[in-house]
Amino acid sequence: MQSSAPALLSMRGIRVAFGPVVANDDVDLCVAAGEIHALLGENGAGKSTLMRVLAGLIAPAAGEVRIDGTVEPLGSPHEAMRLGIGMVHQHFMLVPTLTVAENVCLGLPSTGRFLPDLKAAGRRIRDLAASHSLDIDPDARIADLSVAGRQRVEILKALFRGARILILDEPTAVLTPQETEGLFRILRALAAAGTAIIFISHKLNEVMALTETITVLRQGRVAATLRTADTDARALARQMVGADVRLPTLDDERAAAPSHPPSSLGRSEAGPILTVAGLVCRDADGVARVDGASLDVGAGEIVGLAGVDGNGQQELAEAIVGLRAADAGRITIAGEDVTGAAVARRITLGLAHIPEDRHHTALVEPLPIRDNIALEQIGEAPLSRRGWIDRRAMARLAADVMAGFDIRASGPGQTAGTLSGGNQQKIVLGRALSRDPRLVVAVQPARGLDVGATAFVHRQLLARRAAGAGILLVSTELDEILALSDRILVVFKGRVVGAMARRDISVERLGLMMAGKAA
Amino acid sequence: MLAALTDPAFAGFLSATMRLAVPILLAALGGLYAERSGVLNIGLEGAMLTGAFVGFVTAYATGSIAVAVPAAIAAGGMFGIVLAFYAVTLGANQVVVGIAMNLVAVGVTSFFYRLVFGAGTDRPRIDTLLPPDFGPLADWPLIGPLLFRQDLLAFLALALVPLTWFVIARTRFGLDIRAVGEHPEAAETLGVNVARVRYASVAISSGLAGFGGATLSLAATGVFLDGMTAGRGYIALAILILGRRHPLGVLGAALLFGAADALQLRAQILPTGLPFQFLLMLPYVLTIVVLAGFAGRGGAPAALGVPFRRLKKD
Amino acid sequence: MMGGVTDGMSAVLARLPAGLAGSVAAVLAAFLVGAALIAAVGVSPVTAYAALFEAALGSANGLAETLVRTVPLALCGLGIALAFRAGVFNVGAEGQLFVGGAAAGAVGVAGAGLPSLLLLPAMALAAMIAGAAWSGIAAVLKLRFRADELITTIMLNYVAIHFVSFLLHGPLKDPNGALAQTARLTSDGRLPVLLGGTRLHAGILIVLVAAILAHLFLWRRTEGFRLRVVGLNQRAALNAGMNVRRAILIGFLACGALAGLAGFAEVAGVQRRMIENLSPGYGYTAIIVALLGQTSPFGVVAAAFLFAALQIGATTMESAAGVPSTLTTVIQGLVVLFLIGRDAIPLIGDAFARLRRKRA
Amino acid sequence: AEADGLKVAMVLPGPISDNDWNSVGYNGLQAAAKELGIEVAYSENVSDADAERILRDYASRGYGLVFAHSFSFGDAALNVAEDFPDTVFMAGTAKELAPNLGTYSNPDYQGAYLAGMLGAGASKTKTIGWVGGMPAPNMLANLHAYEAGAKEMVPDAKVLHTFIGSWFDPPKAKEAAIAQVEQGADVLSAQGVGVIDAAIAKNVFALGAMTDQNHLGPKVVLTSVTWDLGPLVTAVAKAVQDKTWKSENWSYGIAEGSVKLADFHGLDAGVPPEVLKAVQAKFEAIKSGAFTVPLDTSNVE
Ligand SMILES: Nc1ncnc2c1ncn2[C@@H]1O[C@H](COP(=O)(O)OP(=O)(O)OP(=O)(O)O)[C@@H](O)[C@H]1O
Ligand SMILES: Nc1ncnc2c1ncn2[C@@H]1O[C@H](COP(=O)(O)OP(=O)(O)OP(=O)(O)O)[C@@H](O)[C@H]1O
Ligand SMILES: [Mg+2]
Ligand SMILES: [Mg+2]
Repeated sequence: MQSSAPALLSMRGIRVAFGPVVANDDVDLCVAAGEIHALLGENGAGKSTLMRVLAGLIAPAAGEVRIDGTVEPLGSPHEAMRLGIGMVHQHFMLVPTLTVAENVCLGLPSTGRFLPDLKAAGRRIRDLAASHSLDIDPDARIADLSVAGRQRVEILKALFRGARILILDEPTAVLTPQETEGLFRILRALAAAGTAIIFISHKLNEVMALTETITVLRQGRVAATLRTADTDARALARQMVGADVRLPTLDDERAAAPSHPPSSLGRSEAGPILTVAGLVCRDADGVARVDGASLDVGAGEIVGLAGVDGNGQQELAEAIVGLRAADAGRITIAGEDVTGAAVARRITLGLAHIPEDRHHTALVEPLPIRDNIALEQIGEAPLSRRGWIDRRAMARLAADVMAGFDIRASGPGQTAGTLSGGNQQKIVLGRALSRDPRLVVAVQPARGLDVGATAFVHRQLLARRAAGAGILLVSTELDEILALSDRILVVFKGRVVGAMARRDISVERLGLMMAGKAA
Repeated sequence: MLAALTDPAFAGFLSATMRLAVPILLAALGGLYAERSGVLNIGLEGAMLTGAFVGFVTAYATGSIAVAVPAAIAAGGMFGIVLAFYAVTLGANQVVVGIAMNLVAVGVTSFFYRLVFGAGTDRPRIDTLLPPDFGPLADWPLIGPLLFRQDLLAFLALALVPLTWFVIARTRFGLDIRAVGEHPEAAETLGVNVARVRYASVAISSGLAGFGGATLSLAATGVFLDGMTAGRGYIALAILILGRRHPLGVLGAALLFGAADALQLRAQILPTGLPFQFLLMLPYVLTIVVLAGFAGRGGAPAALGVPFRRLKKD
Repeated sequence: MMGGVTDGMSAVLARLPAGLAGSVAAVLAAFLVGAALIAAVGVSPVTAYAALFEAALGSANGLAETLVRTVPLALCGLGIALAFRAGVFNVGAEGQLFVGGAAAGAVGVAGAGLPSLLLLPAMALAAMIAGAAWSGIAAVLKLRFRADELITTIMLNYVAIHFVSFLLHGPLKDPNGALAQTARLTSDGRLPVLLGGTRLHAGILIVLVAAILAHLFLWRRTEGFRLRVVGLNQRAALNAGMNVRRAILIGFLACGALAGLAGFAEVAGVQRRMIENLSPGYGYTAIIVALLGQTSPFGVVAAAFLFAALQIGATTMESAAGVPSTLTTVIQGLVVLFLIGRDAIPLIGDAFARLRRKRA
Repeated sequence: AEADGLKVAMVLPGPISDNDWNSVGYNGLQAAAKELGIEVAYSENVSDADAERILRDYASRGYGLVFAHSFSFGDAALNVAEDFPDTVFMAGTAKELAPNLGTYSNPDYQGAYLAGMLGAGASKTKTIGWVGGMPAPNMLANLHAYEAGAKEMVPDAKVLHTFIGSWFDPPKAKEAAIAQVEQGADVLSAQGVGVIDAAIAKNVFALGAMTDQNHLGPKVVLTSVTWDLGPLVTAVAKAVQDKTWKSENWSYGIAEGSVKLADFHGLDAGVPPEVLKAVQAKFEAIKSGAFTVPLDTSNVE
């Protein structure tokens, strides 16, 4: 990082507004060749927006972008690409029905102006992938790839276009620890070869491990620019939120209320709140995604289901909540066989679901917050009587949940789709937990959330546990599982391959089990 | 067996099948471009009618079908560009725009027909395009009636099937169309101009529908009559789905529909004892049955019907 | 889940035109273009439009005729709006109207002699059941076979019209007549006239009741809430324990029943028998009516009134001013296009701003 | 009510440019306008659902004579006639009349009988075709008379018929006609646009309907059964003007000189002379009243 030569990238005074929302306000950012630079900030702080400016997707209202010291008009993605800027978006920008090679050639006239030469491109992809140790088959269809595989394609797509500045927006949110390690290796190698990397993440330990420099955004403005070596995770969290944040763990909970060990609460008397026995779920092609999985969850305990993404945990959760049909096996909730039951019946028995995909499964984004909160209880008193909706009761419920879960919005009438991810997740959480559920199935409940919001979600889950609910926590984040679980189960290729009580937890053994190497 | 294949009645049925299929095939192939790019072109009916009208007027004025067909295609294309302005630039509801445009097309063609030819009652007509004489080829079993008793426009229509396949599957434009129909955001971030691709697709789409309409007024009959497309544009939409938005599938579905229509027209002459209304229903019922039978899940492009808006600053 | 071409349509709902001033401007713009075309045939636009307004709104009789025309457009429009709210793109109102009309006609003829208070409800009920059943075919095709309703309902329209034609040439035909129509209804099978000297019949009251009920259903009933949620996001609805298939079915059946009711109103209020050409495309126009009314019940009624006035005024414009009636089709289409096109105004502003900036 | 002369209106179900039913009506109206110098107006493409309103509209705007030119406008005319006793209405082939509602029949079936004779006589295959839109009474009358004429000329003649299910779908009508040719028909009765195109494509004779349609296929349209509504409209208007009008069935057929066979444009060379003679003789017989063409509107099949 020589200060004499102009930085590879320098952004100055960037301003972007969406109507009344100022997403970026006078933002400066400098990144040198070979540097890995972290961009931090709460949900909605303006990170993605700033990067979209760089990628030519948004024209800023003010400010300039210099590449190698020259002011560049970033009018279009094409222009950005020509300048060597490549972006790996938070939500992958890949066409699932096309092959890797087709995706790579898209919008790239150099691979053939009128007739793209996919064979030649495939060869170049193979070479490029090999030289960066990326495992990629150019003829594979994107839809058939794992999440990590798609991410590799995204990186390769950028490299194929000659990216010198590589932006990664929350790349690790969807990766397993092993995959994250793999990604980091790739990124370090790229940086060593001179690529400037901008890395966005909410996981502070990753930022500490990977990056050299950090820019923190708060409410659209730069709050600080620091060298990674000069700071630590706690200080960073404070920079982002403006106050101290600490993620709660089960141990705090136990320390606070040692009198009744909740893990045994109710378990012996009433039996487990959830049992799954020999569950099999096949996908449209007949492949068993869940292949004889068995588990149970008792009242007052958090069971963490760990596993590498794509090992059937999502399908397992969907089967438990009733979004997916079981092809074999048995599921009971509170002792009742619900294997073929409708979702509504399971909800009546005390099930609450915090789905992985809040945009499409949890929320009806065009509807107001009020309606989203009422979604599961609309058919019951007090929200309705004889089929008539009591709008005052609906407003009361919304007010209660919004207050209890600290949902920040202009009011209960605001459309759910216009909220930040964190606030959206609080609606999902509030709706699920305010019903006093006996069983909570929480899938990746903190994905994409900033530290503050994550802490909030975790506290709420712990509170539910203390109130006697059984919780199945499905997560690919080992940290999350380790912090919250009474017991940990490991899922591999659709089966539960191992179990561990909290006191016996060994991270190494967990890792081995997740890789299918040991029982 | 061969005797059955060369039976004149069967041969007549086959050539009628092809004739009835061609206008719908053209419109459905057009629909394919639009739908693969993510735009639902309900306006096929109006584009067909526009093509039938402009083709007719041009042929009447110039006496040349070689001029009339490109004119009809161009007119259909213009219709498509207006539709694209709404569906793509304004992001309006594609069904509403399509239906409104069809309404306008019915009105405008009929209105201008009167403006051009006056309110009189002598229906102007043009000489229709007749099938060239292929000599003995026309008597080949199956192929003869299907191909060598058809006019040149039918050949063009058939040639468009492999051409469309090639464009969609092999060319950059086709790649762009597929990408834009499935994931426009991704395409846009990679530098594909989503709006431009969709404009082009909808224009081609409506242009081909205009071509299909022109076959009605130039080859099938030598006249133009208000609303003479009689719903063929809507049927083309069904054919498109039956054919799973694949050129070969579309050809198959169009031929199936043509065959059902040719069959019912022949069955009416025979003493079947069925009320003729039931025979008239046959092509539609068959379409529904086939759709329910196996084509129902035919994967629609993920972004079909969803307008795409570029991110833009305030 | 129930994928198809119509997925995502609901997302587009939000983008439909809103705001009265803009709507008025759009209608005016359509009339302006219409005026140019009128001038092209050598007629004074002022004369033509005067005739149009006079006919549609200028007299008690004109207003009555406009309201008479509002009835089928509004009832079909309400049905389509409800289906649309459930995420169901039912384009089959035309066919449902025909089978509804046929059922009403059949019951009306068979029940001749019954008192009005019995006969009329029986006819209405029969029409609603027939319309719903016809729509139900498309529902089954969607729910069981995943056949896209946009296509099946269009196809079913053709089938319905041929089927009704068969009935009217055969079993339902008036034995004393040569035409393909049922016998004429006795006065007990006719909807009462509300305003003497005009054709304004009680169907307009049915429209008002239907609109109020639809409004209450959508915004006050849990079933309506579920219907809206299913229309916006099926997966979230399923996750919240809602019965998605049931809501979709309700959408189909409500549309069929209301379109069937429109058939009843035409038979019992206007034609006084079932005829072969009961509708000149009400079911299709109603699609635009439903969407212009933003699928909100009162909006639909207002849009139906606008279109009715246009259509009524238009035919008189032809006969009184000599403007070809087809021009009115153009104006109707243009009204829609300009209404949607209002969104273009800011775009045009943008373009100008860009131009100016470039110059500067 | 109007003192300054009679205004006459006509409401038509289809486009006046169809060279068929609607053209006939329009031409009749214009002929009367020319003959009597009266003011006329018309509405085309009027659906059954709109008919009553438009009839009412004309009546309320002072038109003294209104033609409802469709068999399906009878109800509508009846309803309006009741409310406008001072206006005279004429409905095409209506069953129920009122003091101010008369009717006029569609006698083109008389010509269809001649067409049937001519067609069967000209046919080499003894098979002739007939393509129509919908089985409306006038179409059925036409078909039955055509059949009867054919049978008179050639007792073992076969008459094929098809309904295409709509009044205006030329490509469909053409295909229906082609199907008939492929079943052996070599003379086609064209009761809809498109049939003549089939005759051209298949090089068989076509018999036009309503107006002289030879210009649509100069080499194949042998002749046409024409119907001139001018004398009828003129006579009715005159009667209304003279206040001699009576509610009855005004029939202007062959005897009245309204229905004729059009010029053969030289194509009669392709027809055996004895056939032409027989047709001519039958024409005279009908004209003189010696022969009455049977009117049969029963359903087929
Ligand atoms: N297209 C848009 N239209 C309107 N507002 C937007 C749009 N995109 C972003 N915003 C708003 O701009 C602000 C910044 O959003 P941005 O996506 O940049 O946040 P972020 O820092 O990436 O958040 P996260 O950590 O959740 O990814 C937010 O308030 C957001 O609601
Ligand atoms: N059109 C929009 N109007 C208002 N806010 C928007 C709009 N589009 C996006 N946003 C907001 O911008 C922010 C950033 O969106 P982003 O795509 O990063 O998803 P997110 O909220 O971080 O959720 P996740 O990480 O789970 O995908 C979110 O808060 C989102 O609600
Ligand atoms: Mg972001
Ligand atoms: Mg995020």
